[in-house]
Amino acid sequence: MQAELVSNKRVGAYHHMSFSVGDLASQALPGNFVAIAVGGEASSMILRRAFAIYRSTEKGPQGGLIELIVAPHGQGSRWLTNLPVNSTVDMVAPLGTHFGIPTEPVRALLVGGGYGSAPLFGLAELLKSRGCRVDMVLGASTANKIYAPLEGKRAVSSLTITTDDGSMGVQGQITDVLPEIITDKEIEIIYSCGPMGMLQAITQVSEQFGVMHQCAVEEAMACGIGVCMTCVLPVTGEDGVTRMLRSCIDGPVMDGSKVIWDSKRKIPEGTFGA
Amino acid sequence: MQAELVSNKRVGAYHHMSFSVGDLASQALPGNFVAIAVGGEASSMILRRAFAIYRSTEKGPQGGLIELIVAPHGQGSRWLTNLPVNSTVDMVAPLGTHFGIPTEPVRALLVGGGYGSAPLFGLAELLKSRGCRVDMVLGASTANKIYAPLEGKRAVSSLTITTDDGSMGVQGQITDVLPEIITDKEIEIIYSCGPMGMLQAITQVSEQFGVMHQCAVEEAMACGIGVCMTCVLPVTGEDGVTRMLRSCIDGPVMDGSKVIWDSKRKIPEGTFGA
Amino acid sequence: MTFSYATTLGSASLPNPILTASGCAGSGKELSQFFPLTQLGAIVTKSIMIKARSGRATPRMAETPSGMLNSIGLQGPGVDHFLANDIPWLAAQGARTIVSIAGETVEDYAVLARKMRNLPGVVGLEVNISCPNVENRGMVFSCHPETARAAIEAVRRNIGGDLPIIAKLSPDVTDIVAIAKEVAHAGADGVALINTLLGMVIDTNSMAPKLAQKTGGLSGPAIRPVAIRAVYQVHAALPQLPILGMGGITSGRDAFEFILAGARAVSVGTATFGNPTAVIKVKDELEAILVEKGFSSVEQAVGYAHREVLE
Amino acid sequence: MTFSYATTLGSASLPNPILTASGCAGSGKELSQFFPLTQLGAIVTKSIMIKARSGRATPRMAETPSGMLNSIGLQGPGVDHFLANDIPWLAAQGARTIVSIAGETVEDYAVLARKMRNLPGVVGLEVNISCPNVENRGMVFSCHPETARAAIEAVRRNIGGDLPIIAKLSPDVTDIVAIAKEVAHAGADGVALINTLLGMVIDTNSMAPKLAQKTGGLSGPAIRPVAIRAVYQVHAALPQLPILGMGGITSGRDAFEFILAGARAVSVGTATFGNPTAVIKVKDELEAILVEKGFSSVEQAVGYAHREVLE
Ligand SMILES: Cc1cc2nc3c(=O)[nH]c(=O)nc-3n(C[C@H](O)[C@H](O)[C@H](O)COP(=O)(O)OP(=O)(O)OC[C@H]3O[C@@H](n4cnc5c(N)ncnc54)[C@H](O)[C@@H]3O)c2cc1C
Ligand SMILES: Cc1cc2nc3c(=O)[nH]c(=O)nc-3n(C[C@H](O)[C@H](O)[C@H](O)COP(=O)(O)OP(=O)(O)OC[C@H]3O[C@@H](n4cnc5c(N)ncnc54)[C@H](O)[C@@H]3O)c2cc1C
Ligand SMILES: Cc1cc2nc3c(=O)[nH]c(=O)nc-3n(C[C@H](O)[C@H](O)[C@H](O)COP(=O)(O)O)c2cc1C
Ligand SMILES: Cc1cc2nc3c(=O)[nH]c(=O)nc-3n(C[C@H](O)[C@H](O)[C@H](O)COP(=O)(O)O)c2cc1C
Ligand code: FES
Ligand code: FES
Repeated sequence: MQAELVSNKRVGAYHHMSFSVGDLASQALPGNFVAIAVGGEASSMILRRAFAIYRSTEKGPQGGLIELIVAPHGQGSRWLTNLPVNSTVDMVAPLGTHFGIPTEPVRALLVGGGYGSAPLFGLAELLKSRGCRVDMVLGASTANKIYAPLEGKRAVSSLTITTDDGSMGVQGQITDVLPEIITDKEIEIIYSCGPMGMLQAITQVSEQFGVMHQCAVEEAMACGIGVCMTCVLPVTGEDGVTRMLRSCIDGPVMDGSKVIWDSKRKIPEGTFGA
Repeated sequence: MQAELVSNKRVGAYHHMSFSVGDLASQALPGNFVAIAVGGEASSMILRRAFAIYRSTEKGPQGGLIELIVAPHGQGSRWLTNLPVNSTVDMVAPLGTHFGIPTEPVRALLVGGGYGSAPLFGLAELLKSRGCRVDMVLGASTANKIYAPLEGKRAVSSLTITTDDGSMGVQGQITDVLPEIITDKEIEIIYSCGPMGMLQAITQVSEQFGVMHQCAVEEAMACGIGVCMTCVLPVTGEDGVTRMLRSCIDGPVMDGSKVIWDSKRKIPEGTFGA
Repeated sequence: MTFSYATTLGSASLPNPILTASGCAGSGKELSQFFPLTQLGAIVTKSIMIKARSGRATPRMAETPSGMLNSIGLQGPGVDHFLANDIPWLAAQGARTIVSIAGETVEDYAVLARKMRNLPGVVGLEVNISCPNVENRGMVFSCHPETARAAIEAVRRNIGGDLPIIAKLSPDVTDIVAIAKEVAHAGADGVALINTLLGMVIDTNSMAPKLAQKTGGLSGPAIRPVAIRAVYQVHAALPQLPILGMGGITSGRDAFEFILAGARAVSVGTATFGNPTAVIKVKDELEAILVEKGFSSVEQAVGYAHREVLE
Repeated sequence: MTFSYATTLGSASLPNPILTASGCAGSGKELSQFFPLTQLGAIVTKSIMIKARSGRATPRMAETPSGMLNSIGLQGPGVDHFLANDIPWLAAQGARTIVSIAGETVEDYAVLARKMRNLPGVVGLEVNISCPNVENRGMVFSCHPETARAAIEAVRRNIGGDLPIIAKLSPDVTDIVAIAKEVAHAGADGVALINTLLGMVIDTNSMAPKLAQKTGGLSGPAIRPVAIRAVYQVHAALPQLPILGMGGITSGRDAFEFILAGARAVSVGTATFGNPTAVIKVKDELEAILVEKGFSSVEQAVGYAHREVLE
């Protein structure tokens, strides 16, 4: 689909980018992602780049919108963030699994690292509209990598921020503040998005405190639609068997307790077919 | 050098594109070309595209300008002609040999095919400023491929146009009208630029009438600076030996009578080293 | 003028010459959400092995200029699961299926071939011999004439019926024509050219190979000139041998290049990752080009670039 | 910390590891208009043959995705002209020169080697054995162990003195490590990896091969993963053998990838066509990267990607 870039604003270390996507916006749920072709017509970059959906709005002055938070990191994301307004991009959306919404109101904690906060604000609103209490913890290396816009925070009861360098909020890592918040707020479920190391650490905390943990993982993806098998990670199924699952269609949202973390550069013993 | 695109106008089948190049404009002579990197930062097109300089202006409201006439032909030229004003391109200029200007006033005929007319207007002005009489013949397949702007024609005494389909001027090929013009106007030298087949045909006519012929050839070029040896064509030197010369630095302007035409896909017998 | 888009690969008749590439379309389920599989000349499945395989550790992928490296390591649930689940599903879709098989020993190929007899909807067998031979220091079967031959002979002896056997060759050899001759002699009805080139990317941040397995297979437009050369050379040497061409096809123009070089059909692989409907785009564009160029059939255009060109 | 940008290739000491690639910088004259040749680790000349050669017919070039094909066919005026004109000129510039030589017979290599003795400014010899052997059905010397060996032995026996011999290998082989071992055994002091890959482009307008000679050599970023793999494999097998790495280098990052894989120096080829000062850009960028990564010398970084990586 051709999507028109209708706004592109720098926010700290990131770009907040809105695309006009028509009816498609109505199909997007928190946790879904989009895949964008980068570099233009004669690009040497043949693979799409994936971005979590920050917000999707069904209607507005420009029709349906999908908004993203993009970090200008490498060649592809730099090309994207440099696009002038009114450019069109080739976007496949929405892709992947979404965060599961409990049928009963629960006390939820949303934890985001860096641009991983992006999908959590839409999730917060959805949870709140279902009567959940929502607290949030965001962490990053430094202040300008904390993405937490005012309007996004409407739905959360509390927001705790940690930075490695102490330039904003508590100095330290997300996991330093989690135990206290889980206990104080009597958290029942954690939703998270961010670097894999962070998700692994949150899984440990969640298991320690016996709370559920849904996390959106980020593995390098070639196709985004389940055909290439590049984006896999070992996940233990209902049957107790660990399989290499595709994070693009069996994820990105997964049950943190089922993921075998620390599996980079090795296949965990006992994995099906290993 | 980074050159800013200051204007980009469609003219018939072509785009007239002006680039702000500063002092460099003063070094460009009619016949020289520029080489432009195409496709942007992450381009899969690794080679520059060559374009004859249509006009170079030393000063003006935007400083020195180099103007080109670009046919949107393939991927690279389409990228270029689609650029919005104020974009910058990476340009190497000026390159190659230029048309030789006689020390005495002569009666010159300028012959251009398609966008090959581009370098001839600047040449016409220069010749006229040296007291030469300048006539011009332009040919193309159809009317919108004739590039002949009003302001460019100031310097010429007569302009004859031919098109294959008769949609403008005389129906036919340039060579159909050349003999008459050469005779009538008592032409002493022909300057030409256009497709190789046309240059070859003009060479035949010029030899028949015993007039000199300087032509700007167009061979596929990889480097444009003389190091790759892709752009060669067989040319007979003063010593009577035919060598494969580089059209990028020993050309593009060459003595038509010295070029061994019809050498595509074969090395002419007797060529040095064959 | 009537135009026929049909083609053949050995005894397989296909309504058009556009196929998926093995490993780039799973077993069809995911792509069927984007278009009906009947639109394809055939679907070529990912390579099936005897036993379930977890594949290689991650990272399995690195993007490269106009290409990518992969080291999936043939992840899959094994042939029996495939026969029980995927084949009936594909048949129910009405898809024409070419099953790709891969082994670690000559005996593996024999066993797999026997399992491929009389399957519904299966119109051909692609034999991926660009796999490491565990009985011979992990040397790739298709990199040596003897092992290439042994694998194809094992399939030929065990397949029965007239299912065409297409041997898929690796370009990482000194003389691909010699390998093609060998497999044709061993009973292959055609060759698939080319599999990926062995490559490597080093991550300059971690200063270590990007892929967990260090090396991977290079695919995408970057390798197209190598693929075209291989197809042209093999067609020149063995003009009767059907060729399934592949390597960096993203457009009808690219597919046409392969047909002109001598391919009777083509597979679209990596392009699907950038565009899920790439194979349909290629199909539509190629048809338009063939018609525009005045060919009345695919057949007419196969190997057309080999004619003597008068200048 | 002091940083040393110097490197060695056998007995040749170079102030920095950035060289031109043979055939991509002529004999230096054209590039010297853009920067002083003394800035380079060394200039590698286009391959010199005994006699004058017109090279191949045009078209000689086709652009490909992130790469290009060339079939120049070693155009040049022959070794005597080169020795009389280019060598004195290069010496006058103060350039360090590595002469690339190419032959059609084993005897050619012997004759050329003898002519390379005691030349001013010449610090090494690159032996381009990716050339067709006219005595053996045009088979490329470096594609077969025996002919690769014969060519290098001929040079070794005739060169005299301690000018390092660097054998330049073709990637179009089943086992590049085997060829590298062979030439090392035959007396090469190092290997240059890689020459171009054999490729072809068919012009879909004329429906004929784009190049007059049909096939050509593929170079540029497209082939970098293949080159990195070759360098890594050869360095793993022969850690002491100096490697001059090349293939698609356009930036300091790319050059660093080759150094990490095991190259002691690198050549910049095709990138010069897109940017006449590419080699200086690569030089400046690589130095900055090495310093930033905390290496105190090039030597330290050579083959660094081979260390055991602790996860
Ligand atoms: C599900 C999902 C959601 C995501 N959501 C977001 C989001 O919301 N916001 C966001 O900013 N990003 C997001 N990303 C990351 C995004 O898709 C890109 O990976 C990121 O923008 C970097 O791409 P690039 O082209 O800029 O970098 P590139 O430099 O092109 O990198 C592309 C890949 O190549 C690797 N690479 C880079 N340089 C080298 C090298 N020298 N050698 C070897 N490998 C190299 C990188 O590690 C990266 O994986 C998400 C990714 C996934 C999978
Ligand atoms: C000295 C000189 C002066 C020039 N002056 C001008 C000028 O003033 N104006 C102008 O418009 N152009 C000029 N050109 C031509 C220009 O440089 C480009 O060649 C032209 O714009 C086409 O480039 P492209 O990228 O658009 O086409 P591309 O499609 O990228 O073509 C690039 C090359 O690849 C070839 N090619 C294209 N498609 C295929 C295919 N399917 N298979 C194989 N090969 C293919 C083409 O033949 C061409 O040579 C000049 C060229 C030279 C050498
Ligand atoms: C992710 C990926 C997985 C692949 N898996 C297989 C496979 O299982 N069997 C096989 O024969 N080829 C496999 N290939 C090779 C492709 O089928 C094809 O030969 C190659 O990628 C060149 O075509 P392309 O450039 O269009 O992708 C795979 C390629 C990729 C990129
Ligand atoms: C136009 C051209 C001419 C070349 N000529 C030679 C040559 O004469 N001798 C040689 O050994 N290699 C030659 N090569 C190969 C290069 O030296 C180099 O090995 C190869 O191009 C890969 O490096 P690159 O991708 O940086 O160009 C040539 C390459 C090109 C593109
Ligand atoms: S990205 Fe291709 S299977 Fe997930
Ligand atoms: S274009 Fe390279 S020598 Fe002329």
